[in-house]
Amino acid sequence: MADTMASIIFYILAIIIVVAAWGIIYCKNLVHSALSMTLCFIAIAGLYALMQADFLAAVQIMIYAGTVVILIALGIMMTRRISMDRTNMPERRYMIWTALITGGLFTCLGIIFIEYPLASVNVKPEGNTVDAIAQLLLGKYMLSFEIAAVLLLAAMIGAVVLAKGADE
Amino acid sequence: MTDSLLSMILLAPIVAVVLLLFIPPTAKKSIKLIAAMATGISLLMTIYVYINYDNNLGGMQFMQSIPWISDLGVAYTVGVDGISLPMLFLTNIIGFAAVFSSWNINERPKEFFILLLILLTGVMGTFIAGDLFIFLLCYELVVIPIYIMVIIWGSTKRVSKEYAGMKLTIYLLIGSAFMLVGIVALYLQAFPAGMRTFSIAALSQAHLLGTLSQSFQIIVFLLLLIGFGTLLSMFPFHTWSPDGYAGAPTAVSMIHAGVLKKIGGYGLIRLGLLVLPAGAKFWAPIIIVLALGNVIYAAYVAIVQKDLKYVIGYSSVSHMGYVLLGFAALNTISLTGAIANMVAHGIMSALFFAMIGYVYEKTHKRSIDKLRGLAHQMPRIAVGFMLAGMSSVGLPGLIGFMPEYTIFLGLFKVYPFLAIIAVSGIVFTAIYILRVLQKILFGPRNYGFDAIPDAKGPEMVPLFVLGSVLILFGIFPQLLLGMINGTIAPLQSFLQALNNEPSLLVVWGGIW
Amino acid sequence: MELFALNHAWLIPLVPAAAFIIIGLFFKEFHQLSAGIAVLAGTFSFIMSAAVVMAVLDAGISVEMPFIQKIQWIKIAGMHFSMGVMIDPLSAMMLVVVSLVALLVEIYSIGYMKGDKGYGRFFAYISLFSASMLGLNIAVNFLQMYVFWELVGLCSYLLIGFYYYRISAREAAKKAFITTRIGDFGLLIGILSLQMVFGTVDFMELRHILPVYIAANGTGLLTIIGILLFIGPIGKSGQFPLHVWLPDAMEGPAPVSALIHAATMVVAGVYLVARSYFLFAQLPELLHLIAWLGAFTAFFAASIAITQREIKRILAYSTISQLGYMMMALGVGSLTASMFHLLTHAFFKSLLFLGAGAVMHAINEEADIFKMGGLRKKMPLVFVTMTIGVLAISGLPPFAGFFSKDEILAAAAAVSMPLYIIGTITAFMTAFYMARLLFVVFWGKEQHGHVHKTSYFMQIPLAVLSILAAFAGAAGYVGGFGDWVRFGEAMPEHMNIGLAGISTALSVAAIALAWHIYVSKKYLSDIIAQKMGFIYTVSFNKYYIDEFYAILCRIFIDGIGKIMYFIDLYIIDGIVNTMAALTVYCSRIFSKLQTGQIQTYVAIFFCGVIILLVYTIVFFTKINELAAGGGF
Amino acid sequence: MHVGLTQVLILSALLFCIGLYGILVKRNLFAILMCIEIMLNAVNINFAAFNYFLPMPDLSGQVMMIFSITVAAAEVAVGLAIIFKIYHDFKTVNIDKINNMKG
Repeated sequence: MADTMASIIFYILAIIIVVAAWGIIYCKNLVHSALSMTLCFIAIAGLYALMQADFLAAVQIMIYAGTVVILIALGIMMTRRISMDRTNMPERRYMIWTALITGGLFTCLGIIFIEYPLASVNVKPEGNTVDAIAQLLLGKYMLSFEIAAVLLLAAMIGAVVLAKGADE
Repeated sequence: MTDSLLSMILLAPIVAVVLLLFIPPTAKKSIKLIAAMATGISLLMTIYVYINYDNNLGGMQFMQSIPWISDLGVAYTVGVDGISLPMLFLTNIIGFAAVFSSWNINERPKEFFILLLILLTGVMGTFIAGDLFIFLLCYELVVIPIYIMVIIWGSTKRVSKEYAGMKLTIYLLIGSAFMLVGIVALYLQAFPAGMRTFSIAALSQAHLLGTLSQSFQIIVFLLLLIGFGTLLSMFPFHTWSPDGYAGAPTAVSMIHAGVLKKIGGYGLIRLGLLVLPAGAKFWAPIIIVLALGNVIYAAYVAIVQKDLKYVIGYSSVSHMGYVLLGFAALNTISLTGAIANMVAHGIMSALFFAMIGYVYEKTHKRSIDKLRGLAHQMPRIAVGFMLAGMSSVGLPGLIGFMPEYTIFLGLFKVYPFLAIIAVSGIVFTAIYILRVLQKILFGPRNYGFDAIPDAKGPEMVPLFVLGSVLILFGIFPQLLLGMINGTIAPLQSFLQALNNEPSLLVVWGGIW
Repeated sequence: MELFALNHAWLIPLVPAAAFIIIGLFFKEFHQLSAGIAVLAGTFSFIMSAAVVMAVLDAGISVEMPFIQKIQWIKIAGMHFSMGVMIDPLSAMMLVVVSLVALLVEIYSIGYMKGDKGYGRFFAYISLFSASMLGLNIAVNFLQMYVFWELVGLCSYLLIGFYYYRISAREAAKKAFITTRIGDFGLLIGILSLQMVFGTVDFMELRHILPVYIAANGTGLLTIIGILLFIGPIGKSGQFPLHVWLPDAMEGPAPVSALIHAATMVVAGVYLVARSYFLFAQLPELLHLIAWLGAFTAFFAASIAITQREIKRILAYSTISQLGYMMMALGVGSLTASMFHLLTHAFFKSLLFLGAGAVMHAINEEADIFKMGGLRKKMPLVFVTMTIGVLAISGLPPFAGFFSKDEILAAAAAVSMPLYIIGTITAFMTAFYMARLLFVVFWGKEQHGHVHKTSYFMQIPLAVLSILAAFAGAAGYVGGFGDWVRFGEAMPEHMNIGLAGISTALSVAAIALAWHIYVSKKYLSDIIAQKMGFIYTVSFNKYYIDEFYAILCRIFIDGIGKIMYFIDLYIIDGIVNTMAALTVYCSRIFSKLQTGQIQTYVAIFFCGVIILLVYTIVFFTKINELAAGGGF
Repeated sequence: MHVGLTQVLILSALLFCIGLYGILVKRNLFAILMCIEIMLNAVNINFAAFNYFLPMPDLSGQVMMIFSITVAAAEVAVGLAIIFKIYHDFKTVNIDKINNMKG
């Protein structure tokens, strides 16, 4: 990300991400929030692409921007509200405290990141990452990969059972 | 064969538990038969071990040791000596009797007998463990089944069974927490890292190496004293015992009063005295005073009780005082007496609770004022009561006499005046035991009980088994005392060396 | 034959014990069979005992040179005890007395207990009692004695409470056990002290060690041990102040009263002192105490007996009084007199009890002597035997009591005049109340039309005992009892004619007085009672000692017990329950933190994260500074 | 301005804090679920950034992202199912009304 172009793209993406994320919270309508989240996720995918994670960018768009958002939207629909207005109101009571906590957290993190910068060295060759990831997934991380598969299966069954109700 | 004999004794109830899991809960008869057979097999093997134990040789015999967690120095070690073998025998005989005394349990019998067998395994394991880790493991195995059994099969009288079960469990767990701290400290202190071991035999040598300083022994012994003292219902940590027994079902009362309490005394001797001799010596005066509290105070309280189980509950507190006295006198005679008294009290209190269980089961009454003239309708139960009662009073010819005499003699050598107070306990014991016996057994016929049958069939087994042991060891006390003494007598020089250690009294005197 | 008897003397207690086990386990329901077994065992014991006596006489076994046989009972480091057989004239005499009276009582009971539901049980208990008592007699050491001492106590408890369906019987049994238990407490401590001081409780060993010990250490500690040991006999032999159980013990069947509470068990205390006389003889202060306590008990019990109305109660107090005599004899140093009186007393007192039992049996268990009356004609044999008994106890020549009582009084007179005077007054009172009993029961108005016939089983023992009561004294006197049963030097057999004359005259006077009051009614007893007023009431109510003890008991047993229980419930348990409640209360407070809102938890969690972060920042800065400053 | 690891990390921290803020102030379970996703993504950005900027011979960081995304997907599925169940039982998705665990 040494060149200026990349820097500009990064800042643009960053602004989109932050604004979209803020939109999720700010929107009073839950559907708007979901749309805003899609935007956010796509922007993040862009960020990944910028950081030489092109496969992940694709995954991000497919899974997050596609599946997850659709799932959530579906969920919102299935709770069968007539109007989606004012479904997503923030609780004013907690705002100050929450702002304090999050602000504090951000400040701390910021201090740490700025005060103790890590060396930024890119040694990886540019190009297709899919091969390398496949090598890793089916080699070094074989077991984790299988366990993830089992986890997904369990989640699927769990979701079905939970949503359907075990006794029905 | 002889190596794994103890493991087989331990395993027999476990195998029965596994078998029971596959038996439908409705097959009540088979469940009870399997439990009876398992305990019977254990008992027979224990008797074999008891007969074949060489008193002259003494020490640990029938040892078996398999390394388990070698990094921590844990090994599955079992073995018996003259201290643990009588306790093992006691456990098995009471376990066998307890199964038969629960013969009429019809509410969830499967669960009941499974828990009972687990409980017995735990207790047995505690007594024969040659490894502190196994000891703790088995001890913790014991507490939980008891809680469940009290809650489900208990009875509510003065206090609810939930309260009783909770009190009992919490007391024992708090006690074991202290104990655990002490044991871990001991483990860490006794040997340098890399050589650490849980082997009790090795730990018993640690004080000779000088790794256990005197102050360390004093502190750790105090922790153990609180732990084991609570278990032994040492005054003032005794109130769980009457309430617990009152709430518990018969079999649990029998095992608890008969054997479980004895883990306290056993632990004090095995870990307290043999591992931490200086600590034992230091705290001995305090133990004596508290033990006198047990003997006299609990006897007084027993005198005014209205519920049969409470009388016997307090009576067991009182008798445990004798055990503590025998322990704290710290000489071979008194120690022999203390261990023998644990056996004696185990047998008689188990018999007592079995009889009370029958009476309660048949009449649904436990209040002394409401029971009267049981000898008319239930002569056999009356015989059981008389045997247990007279043994409790310390009548020669029954098991209770010689251990008490031995304790008194040992105590007399050290603290003659306190011994006199302790001996006065025999009068109080006579008062409360006779008061109960004459009120419930004798007196005019109570026609309301005419339809109630006497004990018969399997119900007679506890009476017969426990009663015959009561008389056998009463007439031939050498059978018991000889075995214990075979292990205790070699400690003579060990105990004599203790005379140089300071006791609390000396330190106290120094302060003033 | 002699050797056989001695070598097999251990069978004497063992055979009745076996009878107990056999009857108790198998034949309790077979009445005749159980009685047969018991009598058979009793006969065996008696024959063996008699053979032992013969052997002792023949083999010249003396008090100094007893025959001893023992086996190890317990042996552990620092402590060992034996059980065994010790035959010397003392124990041989006791053996024969006990086995003879036991046998006669068993025969008597065949008739007396007829029709009772607990027939088998009765004979089982009696057999157990004989076994224990005989075992006590041949004890070789204090522990063996204590063991059997307790066992006879158990039998006494069981037999007093034999009619367990009667509340009075069960209370009496309890009282007997507990009261004697208080005595046993002292005895046990005494034995423990002996064991501690000398390392042994064996009679023969102690006998050899003692003189050496006394020479070295004096008698101070020994006196205390002696007092402790003596507490046992106080309880067992019904000495003041632990005598209260004995009159109540009459709740048991009459044969039991005769055997246990007159002839044998209650003299165990006397026997114990006699057995360990080698110890007591060294302690003059203690002997003095024993003598005075015995004399006081004798007088005190006699003064109660005068006013009692129940026949067995009178006899019970008389027993206490006679036991006091025996103690007094021991106290004044005459073991022979004491043992002699023990022998004769066993015969005439069991005779009196059995007779009383026969009387009560005949008239539907009526106990009040003033409701009997005029039984002379209806029960001639009982009347004759009772008369012999009364004359014997009153000390009229030539009956047994005369000789033994005279020896005691002579011995007392030799030591202390006041003791002699008390003894003589007691003898006078004894003669009076026994005559009163005899006259009231057998003379006067007939109050019972129908009288049950006394069975032969009951008559034979009465006859045998009356012969013994009549002649045992003279026989013993002539036969050299004093040579035989003695401590130290043999007692020369000479009669102090003066003393004998005085006591005989007093006895005759007492009987005459009783005749005037109760038969010819010259002085009416009621009027005398009224005139005596206070004294009569006090005596009739047994000096209110029972009531006093009841109050003591209520205060020191029940009262303290209640206080202790209160402490247990509300202080010890109170603390525990308070702690538990406190825990629950705290958990209530802390559970308020659980709002059920995940957001709250998250917020708190992140507060923690921030704190950690801040800490890390500060700490890392410090580390960096240190690193920069070359701190590492 | 030169973009380095620090900038990306700050971006991810900001995203994370926004997500946290959302979780804390929102009452709607769906919104909360979304915010959780945002936070997960912030973490994923970190993975990607570390993998990109730090001297690392292979793509382990990206593999971790794959696992993270897998878990996130599973979490969304189960979470949605739970929300349905809650909606079914409580007839609301307002988290304030669902406080049965309140002590």
